[in-house]
Amino acid sequence: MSLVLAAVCIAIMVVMALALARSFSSPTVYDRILGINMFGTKTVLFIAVVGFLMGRPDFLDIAIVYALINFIGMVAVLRFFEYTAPVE
Amino acid sequence: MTELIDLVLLAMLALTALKIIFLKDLFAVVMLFGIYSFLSALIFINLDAVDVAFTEASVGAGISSVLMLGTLALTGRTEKENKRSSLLPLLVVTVTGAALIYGTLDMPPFGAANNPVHEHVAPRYIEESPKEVGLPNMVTSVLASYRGFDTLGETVVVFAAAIGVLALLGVRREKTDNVRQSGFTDHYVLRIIAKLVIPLIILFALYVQFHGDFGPGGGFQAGVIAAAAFILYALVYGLPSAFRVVGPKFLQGLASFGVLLYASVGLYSMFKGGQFLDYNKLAVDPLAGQHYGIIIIELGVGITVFAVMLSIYYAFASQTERGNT
Amino acid sequence: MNFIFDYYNYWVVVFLMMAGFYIVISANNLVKKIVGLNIFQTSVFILYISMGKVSGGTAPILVEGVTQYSNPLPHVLILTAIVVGVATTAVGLSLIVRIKRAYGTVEENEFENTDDAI
Amino acid sequence: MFILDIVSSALLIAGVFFGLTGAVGLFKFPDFFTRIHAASVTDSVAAILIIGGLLLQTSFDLNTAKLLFILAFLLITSPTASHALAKSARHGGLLCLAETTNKPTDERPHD
Repeated sequence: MSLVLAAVCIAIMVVMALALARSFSSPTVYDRILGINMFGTKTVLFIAVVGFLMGRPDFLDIAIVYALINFIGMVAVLRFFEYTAPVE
Repeated sequence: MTELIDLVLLAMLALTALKIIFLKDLFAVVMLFGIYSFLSALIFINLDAVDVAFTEASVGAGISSVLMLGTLALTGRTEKENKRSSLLPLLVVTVTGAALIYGTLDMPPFGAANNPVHEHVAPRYIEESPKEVGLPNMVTSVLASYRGFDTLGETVVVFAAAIGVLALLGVRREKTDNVRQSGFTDHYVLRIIAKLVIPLIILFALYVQFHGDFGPGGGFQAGVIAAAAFILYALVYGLPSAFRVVGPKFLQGLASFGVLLYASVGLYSMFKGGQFLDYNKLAVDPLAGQHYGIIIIELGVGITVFAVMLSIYYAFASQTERGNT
Repeated sequence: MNFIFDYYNYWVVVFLMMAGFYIVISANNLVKKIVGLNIFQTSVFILYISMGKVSGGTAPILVEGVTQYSNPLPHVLILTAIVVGVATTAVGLSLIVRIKRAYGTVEENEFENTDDAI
Repeated sequence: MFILDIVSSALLIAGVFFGLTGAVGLFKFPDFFTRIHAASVTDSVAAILIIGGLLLQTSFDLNTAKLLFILAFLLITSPTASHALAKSARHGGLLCLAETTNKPTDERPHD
């Protein structure tokens, strides 16, 4: 079982790396935000899987915080982006 | 497995830092800084520091990024082309980095159990704190009980920072008769979902506040999460609506109340015949006294951090809304 | 090989520190300087937490049947340092907002052209 | 227990598969609105499958409740975030592929 969890863990890290690469080089600024959002949701799953892999799944609280902050950060980015959008 | 995860995460962290150096779009810089904080919090989890990861994820990634975004809205989002040569800074950085790397060679190897760090007070904390304080979470016992004086200092520093920000920026209350439309007026889905999510976040903040003795969490984290819920409300529904829910004046009172609550526990224990912040004297049974003391001071920390973070956000957001009409 | 595994964590931390330091001394924009300071700060946090790690240990929250815990002391120090760090960041950012209002710019090399009146 | 483990592994692997396809779609799809589709749709399926797989490994205690909370929260917020992002992009004047090929003017879409 832990073999499967380890494999899943590595695969999620690959997805995270891809999302990070998307946010590094993106055609539009919205793609960057999209990559960052995907990175955030994947880290939530990553923490959950790592908790089970290490045998201490009682740290799922941190995954909840990630989900919360990811959502609030996303809203904040969109909100302040509306203010900053006109580039002189 | 731990080493592998550590290595991959550190590599991502290094790449993110490199990317931040070369980006000129400050908006992207701040978003990548949010990712940087998230990644470092993942490293903290991997290195067993769950409480620290909790704090970094909520404070570093959440509040810092939001404040930086608010500043960018006022100062413009592109960095101007730098005409100075970057050779000298590069030289300085290389020399300093080489010196530091030379210094690390004298450090004890990473992760060894007999490093000097682990042989001073740490064994006592690990072995005695469950008996002396009676809490399973050693970080909370050290933070609130053994180093309670230090934590009082940190709370006062946070409070002082709020005073500094408010003195520099101030919160302008807009008159109620000419409230501009602010917030996401046309994002109906977002408005409904925010209404649904905010109670959940506040509930979770209360859970973190009172479960911090047994799992990761505590006053600092809970205060920030509760502030994040109200920040979400202010972002979606606009600042004037948020002022009607929690006013800036009320928050200033709340911030000082938290610090006073913390300090009054210390004074009360002196009054009962112990030292300052000596929780053993708070009740007949020392263990119960420790428990009362920790719950009350964590509450004080939580209230102060909540009020400070929210007033700092108010200060920045009212500048932004005023500057962009 | 063992040598690398003993120290790579510290080396990456030094690299991150220097990345933050480079941003602080070379960037022109004050907001970017604050980001650089924060990167530097976070790398110091990682250094402390790395020192507190014990191989084979687990998080310092008591569970039955485990005797090897990581060192809780660095965790406590860094936990409060993070909160104080964000508080000082907020003060720095509000100074930047005031600078923008007084001088009309947040680029370091443009200050020379304005006089000292606030 | 053996069957539960197999089902759980299958769910986890399926979830990771969807996560990977979403990440590939982030690079392969031609314009922003198709990319957001790839990312968000596979994202929610991956979240359901992976957390479902982990749920089978808990023993119905506090962790189960926390996992369910995470799942519910992700299912509420992540589509909302994608929706808000797409709407902002549309508002900010981003065109989808069909519009850019049919009329190459830069005019802002009225919504």
